[in-house]
This record gives sequence, structure tokens and C-alpha cells, in this order.
Amino acid sequence: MIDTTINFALLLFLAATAFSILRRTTLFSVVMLSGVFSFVSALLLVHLDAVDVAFTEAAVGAGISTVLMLSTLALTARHEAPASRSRALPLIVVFLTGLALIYGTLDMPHFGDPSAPVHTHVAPRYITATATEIGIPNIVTAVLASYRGFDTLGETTVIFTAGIGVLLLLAGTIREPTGLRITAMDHHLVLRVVTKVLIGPILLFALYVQFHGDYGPGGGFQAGVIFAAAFIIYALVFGLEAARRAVPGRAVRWILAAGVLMYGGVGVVSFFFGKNYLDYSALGATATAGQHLGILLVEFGVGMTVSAVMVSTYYAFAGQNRPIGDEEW
Amino acid sequence: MSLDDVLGLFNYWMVIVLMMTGLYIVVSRGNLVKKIVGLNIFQTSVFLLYISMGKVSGGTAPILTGKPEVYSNPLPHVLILTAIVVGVATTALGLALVVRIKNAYGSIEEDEIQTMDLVAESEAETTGHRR
Amino acid sequence: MIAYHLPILQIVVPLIAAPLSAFCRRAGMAWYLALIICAASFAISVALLVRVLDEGHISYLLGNWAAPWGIEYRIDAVNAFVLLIISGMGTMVLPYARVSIADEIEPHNQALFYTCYLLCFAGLLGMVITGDAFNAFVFMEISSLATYVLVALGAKRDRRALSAAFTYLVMGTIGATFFVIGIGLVYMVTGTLNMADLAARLQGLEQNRTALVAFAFIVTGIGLKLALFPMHLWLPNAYAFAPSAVTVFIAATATKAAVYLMLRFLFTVFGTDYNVLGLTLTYMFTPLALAAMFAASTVAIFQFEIKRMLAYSSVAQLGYTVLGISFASVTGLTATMIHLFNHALMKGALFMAVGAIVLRHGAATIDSVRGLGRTMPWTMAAFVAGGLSLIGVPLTVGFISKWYLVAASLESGRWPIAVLIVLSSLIGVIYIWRVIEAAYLEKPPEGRTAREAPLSMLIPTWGLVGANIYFGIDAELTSRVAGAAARLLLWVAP
Amino acid sequence: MSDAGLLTLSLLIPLAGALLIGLTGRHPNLRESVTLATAVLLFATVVALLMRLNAGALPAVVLHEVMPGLSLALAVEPLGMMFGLIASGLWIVNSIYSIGYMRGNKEQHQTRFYICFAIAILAAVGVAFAANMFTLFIFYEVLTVSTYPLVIHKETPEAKASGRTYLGLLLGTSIGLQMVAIIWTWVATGTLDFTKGGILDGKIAAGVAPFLLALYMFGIGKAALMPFHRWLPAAMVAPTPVSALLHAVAVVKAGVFTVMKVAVYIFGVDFLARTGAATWLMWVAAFTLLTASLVALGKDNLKARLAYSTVSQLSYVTLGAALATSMGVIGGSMQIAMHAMGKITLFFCAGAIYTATHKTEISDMDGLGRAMPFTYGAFLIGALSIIGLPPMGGSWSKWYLILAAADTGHLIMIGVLMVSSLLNVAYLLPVVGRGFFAGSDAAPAHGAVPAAGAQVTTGSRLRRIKEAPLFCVIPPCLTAAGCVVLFFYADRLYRLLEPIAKP
Repeated sequence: MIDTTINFALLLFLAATAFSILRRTTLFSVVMLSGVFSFVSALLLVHLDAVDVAFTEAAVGAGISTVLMLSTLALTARHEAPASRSRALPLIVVFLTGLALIYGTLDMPHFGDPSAPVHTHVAPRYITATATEIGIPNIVTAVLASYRGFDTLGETTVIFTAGIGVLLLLAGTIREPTGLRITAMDHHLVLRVVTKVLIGPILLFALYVQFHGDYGPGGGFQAGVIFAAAFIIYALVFGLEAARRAVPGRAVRWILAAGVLMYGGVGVVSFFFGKNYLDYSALGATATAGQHLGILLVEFGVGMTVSAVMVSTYYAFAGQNRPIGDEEW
Repeated sequence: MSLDDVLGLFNYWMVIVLMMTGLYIVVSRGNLVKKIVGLNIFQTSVFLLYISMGKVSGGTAPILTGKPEVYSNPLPHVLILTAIVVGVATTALGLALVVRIKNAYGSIEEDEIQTMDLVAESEAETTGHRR
Repeated sequence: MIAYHLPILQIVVPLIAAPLSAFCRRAGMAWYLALIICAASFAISVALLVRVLDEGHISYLLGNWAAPWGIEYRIDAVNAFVLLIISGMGTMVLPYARVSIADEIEPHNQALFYTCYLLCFAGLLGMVITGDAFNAFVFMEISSLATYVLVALGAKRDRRALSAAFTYLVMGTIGATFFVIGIGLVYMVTGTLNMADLAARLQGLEQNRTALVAFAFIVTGIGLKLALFPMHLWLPNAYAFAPSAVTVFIAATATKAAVYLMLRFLFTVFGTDYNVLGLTLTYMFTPLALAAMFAASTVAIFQFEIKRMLAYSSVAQLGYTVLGISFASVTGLTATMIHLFNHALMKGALFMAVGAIVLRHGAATIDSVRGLGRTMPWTMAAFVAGGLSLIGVPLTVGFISKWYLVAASLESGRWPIAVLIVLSSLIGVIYIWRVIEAAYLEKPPEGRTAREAPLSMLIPTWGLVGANIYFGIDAELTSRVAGAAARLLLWVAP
Repeated sequence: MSDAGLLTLSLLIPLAGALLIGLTGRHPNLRESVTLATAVLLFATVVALLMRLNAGALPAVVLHEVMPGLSLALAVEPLGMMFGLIASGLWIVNSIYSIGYMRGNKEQHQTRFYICFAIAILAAVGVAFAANMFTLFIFYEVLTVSTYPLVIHKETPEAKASGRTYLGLLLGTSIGLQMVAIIWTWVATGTLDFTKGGILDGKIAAGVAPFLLALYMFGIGKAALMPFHRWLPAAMVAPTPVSALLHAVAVVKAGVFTVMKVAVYIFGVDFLARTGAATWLMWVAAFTLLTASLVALGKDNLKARLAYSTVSQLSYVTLGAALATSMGVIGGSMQIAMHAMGKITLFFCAGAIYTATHKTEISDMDGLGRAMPFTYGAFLIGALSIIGLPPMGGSWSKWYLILAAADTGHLIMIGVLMVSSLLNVAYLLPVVGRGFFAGSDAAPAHGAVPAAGAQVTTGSRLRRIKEAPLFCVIPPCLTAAGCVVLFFYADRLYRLLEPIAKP
């Protein structure tokens, strides 16, 4: 009962947030509320036993997306223009779509019903066989990196595509490094010190998430995001120039591509052992050892690409001709 | 429809409300940033739909503990991890486009942009025919 | 060994080449790499097609995990044919792209452009080859994201490329999300994502309301991606303002892949036994297809920009494709399959010719083609040939498509539709004719100096023109493959 | 040479001709020699084919299979043989005439003109020898497209507008209706081969046969059945050799030939007669026949009048097919030949008058006959043949048509044919009459300003004979003679056509 109550409460809160986003015209609060929405979603996801997803949603939705949106606002506009068009048609379309979905729920298995088809077909094997076939405790990681490892290669490619896309779109308008120190937060001494202290542990945590993904929530994607977050914090506080000196854009671009290559390459290695693509069992002495190594490697590839994409995207946004200054907020 | 049905489906209904709010923001708002935010909400709600169907009553997160336990379905989690990445990739690209549009048009309101395009088009056509 | 791994090599070769090409600092190198990779992909797809025609379907288990648990590649005549179209067109575009891209994209973006191109290429192939519903989504998104970027790169020539790309992004993402919702719902009632397994487990769920809504969402989602009228609004501007080479590529491939996915879900996953399918085809696909054929063709007549005119024509042509689906007969699906191929050829040739005009004149409008019959004779002749094919003049591929389509409608006893098909192709005569008249019967404006397009563009263009004629005269091969694909989709024994 | 080889050669010769004309474009004399040589060679090939046919052979060849069960194939049969002979024979005359006309009027783009001419004749031969409806349709379309540049030859806004009408109507009807009919036939029967007795019998219901027939008949826009006849008068802007090509040699003849082919080999005369599927067609043909004659009566422009005359005369052929008896088929088929000979004469004469005087309106031509006696003499013979008076060939086709009408009991059609002949007299003979008898010698009528280069400007000169260039005068005299010859040798034609009419 308490589960259900928490569930409903969170969902209601989400709905309230969504409506609020709909009504607000100040983009800054829209973006902030969107971050709140993601964060509350993450709470709900934890509640629904999806810890890995929650971790990612929090890092991405509440973290990276918000930073990107704020950067965009700084470069574009603060307010939404008043509506000039009729909203009747969208309302009808959306209403009908919603009705159709509600109609579809009528034959759905009930929430949490263990006899639902999703719990009786396909998935049981993952739960029962992961221990013997893959040999790691985190089933999500097992499915992600091995059973459906090819999807994850696709996912890595998607994020790679986005990274390349942002570079292609924004590279032309990036301010070349001038040598001037445009540091936004020079005068926030406390912040600078705290940041310096924090970045070390954050990076360490990222490494932990990266290599602990087999055992608990985490993995390449989450680690990549945290890794990137450390850099972005560094850039925010010490200025873009400093961050670029630490990790130049070109290096980021290399890592970006190297991650995908690493993932794709591990799959290719299987060929030479006469195995199918992405069959890691050949990589080690035993099948599980091979799986273990394979998962570790591909997760590392994911981590590389994700962190590089996040950093390069941030560079591209923050490096635009109009930099973000903290006094603007 | 029994109370049991209502309780069993209420989760999905709320998720649908969230999805539709997101979709409505996308299609009804002309501000490009807000459209992206709408897309985010739409997609995040779909994530909730997937994860909801993976939940087993009394289950725990699908991380093997060695003890016999009921685990929630890991497959939706995996799918949604992928979907989140796709979502953030789309967001990043969308925002990059917004920045470029602002540079090129000086506006991020769809209506204003469309008006500018229409004007440019009819100008091109009249000069084209005059020549 | 290589033969065994061909299915995955089809995808992995371009997928790994993409990050490799990101290391290239010079556009020339990236271009070479892309060309070699695409040509290799084309060779692989030919080999695959030959193999499936011989031995039926091929299954390849990724990670060696058995089918519903792992991801399976499943290739039969249907997707092997589409793979061939995509890889073939992807290869044809590259020689053409070099000069065109150098002209239309900022220099610092040219190297990465080919990375993006390869990603788009790999994504399209990946969504077609896979036998897993969710995997199809992931690869669809790779290709979509890459396409948004590719379209936006037209901004150097015209800023409208940016807003077109944004609209495309929003509509495309809505479509993809609808698709994901549909997949989720269908997963909910079956517990599986493998298409073959889905087909088996959906049996007996004809009355299930969740499956029904899943069906609706999948169809709508893919409908958005394939620009099914009236969800086509993103398409004209995206095609019109993308760099010319990109327009050629996406016009010839992107919607084809979406049509393939539609076919797969309608006929393989849900199947002809699924009673809602018949209703959807009759009451939704047929009217929408007809509306597309007429509305879009009519709008095309009034376009000033030729690229946009051809884009509207593409919407109309998609109407033909969807109309073929709506007959749900072997002849109808043969028409759809063969038109996928034929339309790629004709639109490829037309957009290539227009791209050459853009290169020389900075724009391709009814105004800028005046007198080009004399100054760019080869380009314009290619346009005429492509236009005749589009209209459906005999001895071109367009005629073959139309033949099957009309035959299908007569076979089903719906002869008014047959008349409508030909009437709409007559509208095509009007807009193609506007261009031809301007090019051949009007004098070029004073002081306009024009040169013929470079050979690197003319040769691929004429290659496609040749294909238009060759496969219009000898349709034996294409109609055999398309027929085999149609029978597979309808579960009819050959 | 084998039959098949000979048949293929009949397509290769004009093709090679077109290429050679293109290559020799810079040397007009050489170019025209190529044209003439091609014409003669082609005619010789066709005559050789005729001999094979008379010897009992049925030359046939499959060129290429386009789709499974659908091939480009040629086969000779009597009807096609007749059309092939007309087209290739008249092409020789037409070529000679073109040379005179094009040079006499110093026309532009002559190379393009001759190339298109050769391709058009290639298409006409293809139509004549097509072994199935699919092949026929393809050559039919090639004919449309290849004659378009001829129609817009002058490239004036008027020519362009007419070209649009020409192409729009012909492509529109053929793709919009005829193609549907062909595919319908294919779906219903699984074949498109021209087969004696037709292929549709038993394959489609008698009730839908009229609809299918309508798709064919209106789809064959070149037969100029009303309301799809507008292209023909519109195409009059073209130079006169083109008009002759359109009206006599290739285009409209290909149209009515296709009508005959469809009636005889697709539907089958018996099937049509039994189901009465063509009854409506008879009325439409009769309507077109009379209406076009009436319109012709009101036209002052000579070529326009002749154009409407053509529309009317073509309907005789359609009528013959619609009567659905062996006599009708023979009468209609003969009409193809007779009208070709008669109408080409008239157009040659019109062109000769234009070349000599640059006059186009009948009201301006008073008294010209006295200056151009050969031209006007030829015109008179052609006109009499069109009207159907002995001893001109045209009388035979009218005769058989009347027999057919009597045969089928449609006596009213006899009346229609009679009235039509009277109308023919009314619009054709005054042209000759005015030429010889009207107008004073003192001044050109109506004070019309003669075009530049006109050779006859004053009454005094009118007394002297002032014909057009020899190349423009000999051809009409030849074809006029042909009209008379056809009267006396009609039995040969009858015997050639007999096999198709007799079951």
C-alpha cells in the first residue's frame, strides 16, 4: 500500500510539474522545471526498481540536458513569445491520441502483475541464466552489454552521431581560443576552492561507476556522464580556456571516435575466434571470463564516447561567440 | 470496471497524461526551446511507461544477490537506457540547431521564422519572374 | 568465413568506418574512405541478395544468443532488395558528392560531413536488416539524427535549411516516439521484441485492445517517418534545402527504409490474418495514398524552386507506394517493392540533375533553368529522361511501376483507382513540362554565362539515367525480386 | 535474309537513318540524300516483307522481354502490312516534298526536323508491325514524343501553346485511358498478343466490354474521336510536311490503325457484334464525322479546314470498326489507305500554295488556280477521292462502309455517310472553284497584304503560271495519280485484307 501511495504521489507531482512547464513563459523556469521533472522521474524509477535507469535519467535529464538548455538560453532568448496561433487543433489531436492510449490500457496486464507476458517470456532467461552464462550480478548490465549488446553499440553510435552533429553545426561559430582568460567566476574564491576539492572525488567516483557496473548500478554510460560533469564543472568555474588547455578539443574528438571503435572492434575480434559478432565468450579462457572481459571493454568504449560527446558538446555550446557570464542570470 | 482494474491501470493512465502533456507542448508551442522541453517530457514519460511494465509487485532491482528473490524485469530497463541516450542525443542536436537558427534568423519563435521564410520566398519569386 | 559473416559486415563495415573517418583531417581522405566503404557495402548487399534468392532467408545471431533473447539479423528477399537499393544509391551519390559538397558546405565541415554520411548510411541499412523491433528503432535514430545534421548543412546556401532540419527533427522524433510506444505496447502483450517471435505470439491476440493500439501507434510512427500524407509536412523543405548530394541520397533511400519497416510490421509482424489490417488498408491507406497523389502533385505544379517541386512529387510518389501496400495483394506489393527501386532511380537522376544546376547557378528555380537546354545540354537531357521516367513513359522504370500498380488495382476490381493513378501521373506531366519548356524553349537571360556540370557529377547522373532506361526495358530481374518479396510478405508460397 | 532479320531491319533502317542524319547535319545535301536513301531502303524492306507475306510466310520476331510475359515483339499481318506500305511509301514522297518545302521556306533547325522525321517513321513502322498491344503502345508513345519537336518547329508562342495541346492530349489520353485499358486486358487475359478473333472473348463480361472499348477508343487520341480531337487542328501551326506526316503518313493513321487492331485482334469482330459493345462507338463516330465536317465548312484557313476534314474522315475508320462486320473492317481499313493518299495530296497542295504565295486563308486564294494549275489539279483529284467519287480510290472505302451499314441493318448510317459526302463536297470543292474561277484578274482579293517573298502580287502576273518549286509540285502530282491508281487496283488491297475479315 505504501508503495502505491508513493507511486501515485510522485506521478501527481510529475503531472503538476508538466502542467507548470506548459503554462510558464519564462524559459529559465521552464528549463529548471524540466530538470525537476527528470529528477522526480528518477525517483520514481528507483521506486520501480530501475536503479540503472534512474541513475542515468538523473545524470542526463537533470544534469546534462539542463546545462545544455541553459547554455542555449544564454545564446538565444529568455522568454517565450505570446501565442499567436490557434491551439484547438493540437488539443484535439493530443486528446484523441490520449484517448486511444487509454483505450489500449483496457487489455493491459495490471501494474506489477507477475503473470504478465513480459515476465513470463524472454525475460526469465536473463534472470535465471545471467549467473551461469555471463557470470556477473547486474542483470541489466548483462543484457545491455551482452545479450543485447548490439543495441548498445547502436546506442553508442547514436550518441557519437549527436556529437559529430553538434560539432558540424556549431564548429563554425565557435570562438577560437584567444589566449585571454575569460573566466566567469574568478571572484568566487570559495567556489573555486570547493570545486578543486570536489573534482578529484568526482573523477574517482566516475571510475568506480565505470568499473563497478557489473556488480551494481552503473556502467559506461553513467560513468561517462559523471566524468563529463567533472569537466563541465571545472570549465564553469575556471573558464572554458582552462578546460580546453587541460583537454583540447581535438583530443576530445579523438576519444569520441575511439570509444565507438573500441566497442565495434571488440565485436570484430570475435570473428578471429570463429565466433559471431559480439560473442565475447572467445575472449577469455572460459566463456564467462570472456564475457566478463568483453563487457568491461565495451563498457569502457561507451564511457569514452559518452564523456567525450558531453565535453565536446559543452565546448561547442559554451564556446559560442556570446559566452555565458554568471551576472546574466 | 472494478476498483482492482482502476488500481492496476492507474499508473498507466497517469503516464499517459504525462505523455500527452509533453506532446501537447511540442505541437502547440512555437518557441523552439520549449518544443525541445516538450519532447523531453514526452520521451521521459514513455520511459516511465516501459519501466512500469517491467515492475513486479514485491520485486527488487535486477541485481543478483545470491538469495532467491523476485526481480523486476531487466529488459525494459535496458531498452530505456538506450532510449535515454537517444533522447539526450536528440536534445543536444535540437539545441544546437536552435542556436544556429537564432544566429541566422535572430529569433527562436516558429511563427516569426515562418513569416520570414514566406517573405523571402515571394520576393525570390517576383524578382525571378521579373527578370 | 567472410560469407558467413556477410549479414553483420553489411552494417559493421560502415559503422566502424564512420569513427575512422572522423580521424581524417582532410575532406579528400574522408571521401575516399566513404567511397570504398559504400562500394564494399554495395558488393555485400549484392552477395546477400544472390544468397537469399538461392537459399531463402538467412539468420545471423548477434553475440551468438538465440533468437528471442539476443538480437537476430534476418534477411530475406524483402530486405535484401531494400539493402541493395540503399547501398547502391549510397555508392552512386559519393562520386557525385565530391564537387557538390565542396561547393555547398563550409570547408571546415567537409571532412566530418562524410562521417555523418556514413552514419546515416549505416543507420538506414541497420534498420532494414534487423529482425528485432527495438534494434530497428535504435538504427532508425542513428540514421535520423545523421539526416537532421546533413539537412542542416545546407545552411551555407540557404538559412531555411536550419528551420527545415529543426522541423524534421521534431516531427521525426515524434514519429520515433510513437513507434517506441507501439513497440512497448506490443511488447507488453507478447513479452518479446523479435519480429518473427512477435508474429507468432500475436496470433490469437486479434481482439486485444492493447495490441490494437500498438498497431495504430506503430503505423502512425512509421507513417510520420515515411511522410505518409498528411504527415509529410517536414519533407518538402528538408529535401529542398539540404545540400544537393544529401537530397539525392535521402530522397532515394530514407523514405524507402521507412516503407520497408511499414511493410514488415503490417504483413510480417501483424500479418494478413490480423483483421484490423484490412480495415486500415482500405479506409486509411487507400484514401491517404490517393490524397497524397493528387494534393502533393498539385502543390508541386505551383512550386518555383525545382528541388521543392520534386520534393512534393516525392510525397506523391510515396502515395503510389502506399497505394500498392493498400491492395494487400501479390501484384500490389510487387508494385510497391519495384517502385521503391524505380523511384530511387528516377528521383536520384532528377535530383542529381537539379544539383548540377544548383552548382552552376546557385539555385535551381524555374527562372534559373531558362535556356539551360543549350548551355547545360547533358544535365538537362538527364532531367528530361528522369522526368519522362517519373511520368511513366514506356521504356523507363516509371512505366514498369505504373504497370504493376494499375494491374494491381484492376485485379482487385477497383478500376476507378486505376484511372486515378494515371490521372495523377498526368499531373506529373504538367510540372515536369514547366521545367522542360523553360529549359528548351526560352532564351537564357542576358549576361548569364553557364557551363556544363563537371564530369564527376554528370557521370553518376547519367549512370542513373541509364539505369532508368535499362531497368525500364529489362524489368525481368527487378520484377522477379519484387515478386518474390511480395510473396514472402504475404506468406504466399512461390 | 531471314524473315525475322528483315523485320528487324525495318526498324533498324530508320534508326540508322536518324543517326546518320544527325552526323551529316552540317552538310545539307548529304543529309537530304541520307533521308531519301533511308526512305527508299525502308520501302524496299517493307515490299520485301509484303512478298514474303504473299508467299504465305508470317514473319515474326521477339526483340526483347521486358517483364515476364510481356515482350517487345514484331509480327507481320495483313492490316499492319497495309499500314507499313502506306507509311513507308508515302514517306519517300513526303521526304522529297520536305526538301522542297524546308529549303523553299528557309526553315530553321532542319537537322532536328529530319531526325525527328526519321524517328517518327521508325515509330510508325513499329506500330504497323507490333505483335502485341504492349509493343504497339510503346511505339505509339515514341511517335507522340518524336513528333512534338516537329509540331513546335517554329518555336513561336503560338507553336508552343499548340505543342502543349498536342502533347497534353495525346500523352494524356494514351497514358490516362489507353494504358489502363491495356493493363486491364492483360489482367483479364494474361496476354496482349494480337490474335485472330480477339483475346477478350470469354475473358470479360459482356456488360463491361463497352467500358473497356471506351477506354481504348478515347485512349487512342490519335484517332481524334471527339472530344479528343483538339490536338489535330492545334498541330496545324507546324510546317506543312509535318502536317502531311501527321495527317497522312504516320500519326493519325497510327491512331485509326490502332483502332482497327484493337477491334479486330483484341476484341474480335464477332465478340463486338455479339455483345453490341461497339454500338455506342458507332454513334460517337457518326457524330464526330458530321460535326467535324460542319466545323470544317466554317474554317477559312485552308490547313484548319483540312484538319477538321481529317477529324471527320478518321471517323469513317472508327465507324467501320464499330459496325463490327467483315465489310466494315475492310471498308475502314481501306479508308486508311485511301484517305492517306487523298489527304497527303491536299496538304502537299496547301503547302505548295503557301511556299509559292505565303497565303494561308482560302478567301485570299481567289484565282490562284490559274497560276498554279498543277497544284490545283492535284488538289481537285485529292478532293474527289476524299469525297468518294469514282474513279478515285476513296470511292471504294465509302462503298464498303455503306455495304457494312446495310449489312448490319444500321440504315441510318448510310444516311450519315451520304450527308457527310455532301458536306465534303461543300467544303472541299469551293477551294478549287475559287482557285480557278473566282476573283478578278485585277487585284488580289480582299486587299490582303501578301507576305514577304510572295511571288504573286499583281493581277498581271497571275496570268502567268507561277508554280511552287519543283520539289513541292511533283509530290502532290504523284500522290494524286496514286489516288486514281488505287481505284483500279483496289482489288489487290481487298485481297490483302481479306484474311483478317473472314473468320
